[in-house]
Amino acid sequence: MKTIIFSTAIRLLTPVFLLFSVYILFRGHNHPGGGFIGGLICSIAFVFHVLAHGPGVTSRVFFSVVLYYYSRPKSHSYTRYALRVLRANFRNKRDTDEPHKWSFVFLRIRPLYLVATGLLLAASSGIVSLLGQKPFMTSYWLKFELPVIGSIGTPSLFDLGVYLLVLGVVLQFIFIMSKE
Amino acid sequence: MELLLPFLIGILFSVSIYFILHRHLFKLIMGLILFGLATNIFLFVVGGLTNGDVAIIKKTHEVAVVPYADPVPQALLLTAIVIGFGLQAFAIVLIRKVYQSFKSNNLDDLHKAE
Amino acid sequence: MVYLLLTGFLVAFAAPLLHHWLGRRVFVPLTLLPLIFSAYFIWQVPGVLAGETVTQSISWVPSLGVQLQFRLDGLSLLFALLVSVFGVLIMLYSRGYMGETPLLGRFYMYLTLFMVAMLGIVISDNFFCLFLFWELTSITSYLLIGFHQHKSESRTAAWQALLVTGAGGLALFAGLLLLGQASGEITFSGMMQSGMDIRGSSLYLPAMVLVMLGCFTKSAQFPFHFWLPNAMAAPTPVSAYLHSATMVKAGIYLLARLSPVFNSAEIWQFTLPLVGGITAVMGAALALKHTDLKAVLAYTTISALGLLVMLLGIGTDEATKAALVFLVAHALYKGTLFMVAGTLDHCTGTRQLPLLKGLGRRLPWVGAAATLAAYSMAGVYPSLGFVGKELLYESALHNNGTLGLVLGVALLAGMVFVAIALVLSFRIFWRKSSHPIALQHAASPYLFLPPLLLGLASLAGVSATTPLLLQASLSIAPELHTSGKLVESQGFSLVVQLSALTTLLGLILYLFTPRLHLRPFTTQDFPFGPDSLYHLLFSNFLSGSKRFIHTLQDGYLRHYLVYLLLFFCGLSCYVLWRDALVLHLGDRFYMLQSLRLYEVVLFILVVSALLLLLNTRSRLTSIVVMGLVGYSAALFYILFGAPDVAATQLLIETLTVVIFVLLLHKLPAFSYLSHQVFKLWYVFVAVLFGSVMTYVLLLVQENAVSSDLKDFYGEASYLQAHGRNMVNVILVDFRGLDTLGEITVLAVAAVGVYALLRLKPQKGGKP
Amino acid sequence: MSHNLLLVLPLLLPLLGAVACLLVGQRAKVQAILAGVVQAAWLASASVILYEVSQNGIFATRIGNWPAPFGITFVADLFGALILTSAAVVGLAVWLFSLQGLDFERKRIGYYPLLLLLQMGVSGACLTGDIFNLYVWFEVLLICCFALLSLGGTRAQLEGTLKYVTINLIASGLLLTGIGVIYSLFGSLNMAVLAQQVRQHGHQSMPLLSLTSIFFLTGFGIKSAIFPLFFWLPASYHTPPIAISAFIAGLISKVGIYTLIRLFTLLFVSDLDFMLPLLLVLSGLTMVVGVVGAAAQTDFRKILSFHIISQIGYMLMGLAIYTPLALAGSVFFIVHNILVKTNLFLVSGVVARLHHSFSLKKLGEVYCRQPMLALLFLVSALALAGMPPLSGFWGKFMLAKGGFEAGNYTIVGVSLFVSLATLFSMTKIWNEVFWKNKPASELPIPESAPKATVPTVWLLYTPVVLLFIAILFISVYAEPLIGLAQQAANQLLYTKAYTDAVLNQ
Repeated sequence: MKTIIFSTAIRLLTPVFLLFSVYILFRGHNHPGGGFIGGLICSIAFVFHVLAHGPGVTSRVFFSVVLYYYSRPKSHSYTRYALRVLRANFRNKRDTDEPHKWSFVFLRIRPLYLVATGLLLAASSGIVSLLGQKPFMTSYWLKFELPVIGSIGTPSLFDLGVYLLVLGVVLQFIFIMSKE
Repeated sequence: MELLLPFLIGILFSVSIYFILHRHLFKLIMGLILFGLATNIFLFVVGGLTNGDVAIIKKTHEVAVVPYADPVPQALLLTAIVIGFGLQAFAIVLIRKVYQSFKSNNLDDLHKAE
Repeated sequence: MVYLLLTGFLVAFAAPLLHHWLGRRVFVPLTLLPLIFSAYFIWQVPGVLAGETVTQSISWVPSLGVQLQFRLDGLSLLFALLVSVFGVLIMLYSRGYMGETPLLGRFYMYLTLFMVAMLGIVISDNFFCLFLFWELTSITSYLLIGFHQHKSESRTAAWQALLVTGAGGLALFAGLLLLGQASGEITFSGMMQSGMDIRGSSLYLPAMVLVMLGCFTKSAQFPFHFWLPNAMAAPTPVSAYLHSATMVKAGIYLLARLSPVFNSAEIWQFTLPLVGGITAVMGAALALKHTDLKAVLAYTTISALGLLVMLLGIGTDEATKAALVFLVAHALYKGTLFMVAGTLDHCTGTRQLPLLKGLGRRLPWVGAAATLAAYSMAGVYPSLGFVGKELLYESALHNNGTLGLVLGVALLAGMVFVAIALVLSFRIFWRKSSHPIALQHAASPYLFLPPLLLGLASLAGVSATTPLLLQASLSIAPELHTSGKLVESQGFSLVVQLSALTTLLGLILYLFTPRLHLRPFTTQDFPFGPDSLYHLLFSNFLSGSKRFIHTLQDGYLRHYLVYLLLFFCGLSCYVLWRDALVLHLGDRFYMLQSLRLYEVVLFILVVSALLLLLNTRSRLTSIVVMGLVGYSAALFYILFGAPDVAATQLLIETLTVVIFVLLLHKLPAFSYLSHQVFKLWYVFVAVLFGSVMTYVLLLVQENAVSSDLKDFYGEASYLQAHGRNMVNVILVDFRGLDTLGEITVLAVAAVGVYALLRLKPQKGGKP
Repeated sequence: MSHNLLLVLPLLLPLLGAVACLLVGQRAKVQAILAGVVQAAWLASASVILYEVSQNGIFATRIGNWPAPFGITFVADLFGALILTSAAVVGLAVWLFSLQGLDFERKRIGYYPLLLLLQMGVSGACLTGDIFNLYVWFEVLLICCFALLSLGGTRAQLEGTLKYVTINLIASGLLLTGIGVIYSLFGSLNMAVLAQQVRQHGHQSMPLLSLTSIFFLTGFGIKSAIFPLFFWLPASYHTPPIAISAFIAGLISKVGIYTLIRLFTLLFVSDLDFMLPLLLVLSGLTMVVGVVGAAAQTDFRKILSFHIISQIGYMLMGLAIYTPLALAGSVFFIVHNILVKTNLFLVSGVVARLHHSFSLKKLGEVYCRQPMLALLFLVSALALAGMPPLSGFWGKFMLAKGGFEAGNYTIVGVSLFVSLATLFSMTKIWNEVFWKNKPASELPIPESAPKATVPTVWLLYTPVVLLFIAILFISVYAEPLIGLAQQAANQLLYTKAYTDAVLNQ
């Protein structure tokens, strides 16, 4: 499966899929779609990415964040320090000839964290109403409508939770299984 | 189609049960998946088939225009499909693990723990 | 009384602790307890003699009628005194007998528990209160018989005793329930007063039979007697206390208690004397065959219990009195003899009769105790046993219906008693012997004082207990008019002649005993005896259950599935057939006209895919075809207006195929497994299940109703829930909780799969 | 506390606890603490619900604020609240046991979140008033059981789980189809509405209703392990570690029987003339087969597993007799059995931990070496066998009395025989494990086996003692629970209070 054309196509298509899945997620309340379908589309994008590039690459590209920093020497002002750190992180350029050592934090988003977050979001969208002495999962809607997305309320939050959870679950499956 | 589908479902059920009763592990998992599929379609058909519209309220209306499909079985079905997916995924992994652990694809080798 | 019992329980449970603190002196507080009991009951004697009854009641579980109701009348007091006075002596005796064992605390705990439970039985007025204590005595007896838990015969004997008495207990339970249901009363006193009209009830007979079963097992009546000799595996104080004097009398007590209710029934009048008679004769006969001291005593106990049951069955004035007198006499002398046996065992290390010789010189006090008890046992004037025997013959003579039976049984049993009494006193202690057995140690006071006291009581107990015995007989048979004396002295009457005859016969029997072929007795002697039957039943139950469960639960998943599918199909078919649920397919044929071509194509596609699936041997083909079937299902959903479902199905099918390919495709090739032998059978089951489902579906389609839910969602979905896609609104709002559960399932699947594939525990994975 | 919050707390607490456990990653100790907090809170919320229901009667909350047939309603009646509370007690005990009684690896990966989500499923199944929602919670239960049973992946576990999975998936399928049929016939999923409809014009669609009840009888019959459907239970329950099997064995099949009782008192009441005799026969067979199966076993846990089946028979018997007293007996029996069965499993775990075996042949001498443990076992075992005045006796008493009053003499006879056979098995364990001397050949203990230190043993004993106290409490102070059980039975048989609470908020 790891032909060059396939992997290149996948690399190009993945962001499109991701955008499309988010679109599906938010239009779901009025048109076919919703959290499940959105989450599944999104995860299928990643599934193909995993199939094309292997789980290691996918998780490095999409699910890990590397934050670079160094301890601020006295000579650097705060602004300068902040700018340098920002540049290092965003443009991925580090001046290696600097006297100080760069260190980094490596954050990996495990799929199970996504699962937990999704579950938490879904549950807390219901808990909101408990605070207002209403039954669990009573919906609250914003008074105004957003362009493209439409009206926003706690059910949308719930749907988002479903989306994240489905994504997390499928990723968990795929990561583990492709390592087997 | 309302008359044909029950028979299709019956055939699906029969085939799935036949697979489940097979002593080949691979057939067992296929049988389970087919069984899930059959129950899902059963749920869909028993909820009533409409050749009418989808269960979506049109832009121009505030309430749905009859005839429209009953959304309840669809919602139940969606839930059931996803639940079924979770269970089946687990079952597939389990069977894979059984393969590895027992080095056999014969279900009849699995009666020692009792 | 309640506080008394409560204190008893507390002290019992504290016994192990006390043992921990006090060591062997633990017996001091534990002897005090029955001493207090005795004092309390003696204090109650005058009142009860005056005809009063002491009652006490504590609400416990009123909604079920189970109350702690206690009532002390003559009969109860007699038994209570027996239990508590005896208790004092046994506690003292145990101090001498048990020696130092780490489990001494537990021994005292069980013994005290038993004592309290036994007291509970005899003072309970409520049926279920009695039953509670009844079962408690079974349990404590179990624990005490198995006290030497490392010996296999102790364990077996304990188990046997528990199962036999437990079975009887359950019969009793059912009997009491029925009795309560029939009479509407749940207390004995209430039933005596108002519930006597239950004789007409249809439950009367079953209740009586069940109660009798309970009593017979507890009191070791034929054919349930076999547990008692085996129970001699218990330490001797236990044998003396539980298995001769008190627990086995619980059945007698209950029979006596209920005899006013039951004694008018023919079956009662018939069964009790018969069973009692058989037991008495059999016990006496078997006693002669044994050489083990405790076994001999056990069989004579069985015989005596048989006599008691017989007397209760006769139920006349004299018989009742005779039963009570004999009961007390037996408890006293048998207790003494057991203790003597224990002392001999302790001092000489053997219980074999032929070995025990010429002990009188060296154990004079023990010998004295044995002799005193033997007097009573032989029924020699002026012992309590003598009075008992007199009354026995008198009741036999006054009742023509059962004259022959009672007379015969009494003669035979009495004869054996005399002989054995002679063996136990004269031969062991006083006859000169050229080879006297060596003593390991002398008897401590703890070992000979209690039996001596008890032996004295059995000799002197006549006058002391007479009023109480009379009062007790009143509470058994309130309508009987009794005179103030137990025995009307009639000079040299027939009764006295019979008594003398018995003694004479016994003497002759004694002289012949050495010539009886004595040998240790085993179950092989009676291949169809109750004990052998019990073992047969026991082992057959075990092996039968093994065979049965290995046939049923054979480890093959397929078989289990077939059972449950057949269960489902069978019941469904039965209901369909019973209610004559017929399809009206003919009315619906018109629907075929609206069939669209692509629907038919889809149908054919799926069916042929399934056919292919059945025939292919390639794993990859199977996976592809499965995917095809799944996608076709998605098409169905699209066709009938369910785009969300269709999309979900499509995506999920894709994922399933991916998972399949990832996990199962690359596995090494395994052998193809054919299915030939039972193929047709499985095809049948599969087709049956499929047909049932089809039929049900068609049937339900004809009876479907339109739902309110659909209308409501159609109206409310946009206006109240801000969404046009009803399915999605149901999923996230109307029935959002379903979705919460559903995503939980997914989350668990993720965790489970992760754990399953990643977790490599240490070998075995023990707890 | 408002009912809206109170009723969803048992659901939300374990859910949030599980989320927290997942978020902290693989730190077993943190997870353990989180889980413990949740267990305590769960027990508290369940007790408050029980208190509320017993004081103020049935109450409900409409999830999402949608009126009854359109949204999902959560209802707490006494029956559900009782089961929930006893589940919470057991949950706390099992959590305590897991601190020392489960290996580190399993605790690191998955044990705590899975256990918590399982409890969430139990809460949902006990409280929901919607039949499809019930199905969903049962699936949550089911997959948690899958995952827990296979957690660790030893061969025996895999084998057991595979059987469990296959049979239970078929049961779920039957339930799902049954729910579809119900929706098609009545157009509603709310159990209170369905109950009303069945009682109003049930007879018109009665034949189909009894047909539907077969789906549910089979489906939940499989989940509760009644006679010809129980095979998965002895095949799987003895395979996982005790900290897992104690909870599952103690609780899950009782949730199945809980649902059967709920459905057959609420919905499927139109064809009782056929169903009750059928249930009676099934209950008798379940009892006997279970107890006979237990007699044949020589493994501590297998004996206990088979006894679950026989006791399910008792619970079914109350339903089959269908009088308030007998039903109350069933309710009491379920509560009693949850506590006692879990405790016995935990005792077997402690024994195995100290003596490294579950086999009756290899064990021995516990009576002398651990007298405390012997006492704990003996009381629980006698309670199971129904010795008075322990808790099992009260259940047996109510069932037998109810059976006699209803004239079902045979089943009472059978049940009494079964209780004798239970006594047989329990004393068999006692004789072999506690009294017998340890066989000499088995004396050497494997070197690798972890030595049980003093704090370890203490922690192992604590949950057993906790449950022991609970058992003694409901034994000696039985009247309140019996009263509650009788009220619960009345609520079950006279459904008006239930439907009113759901529909007329």
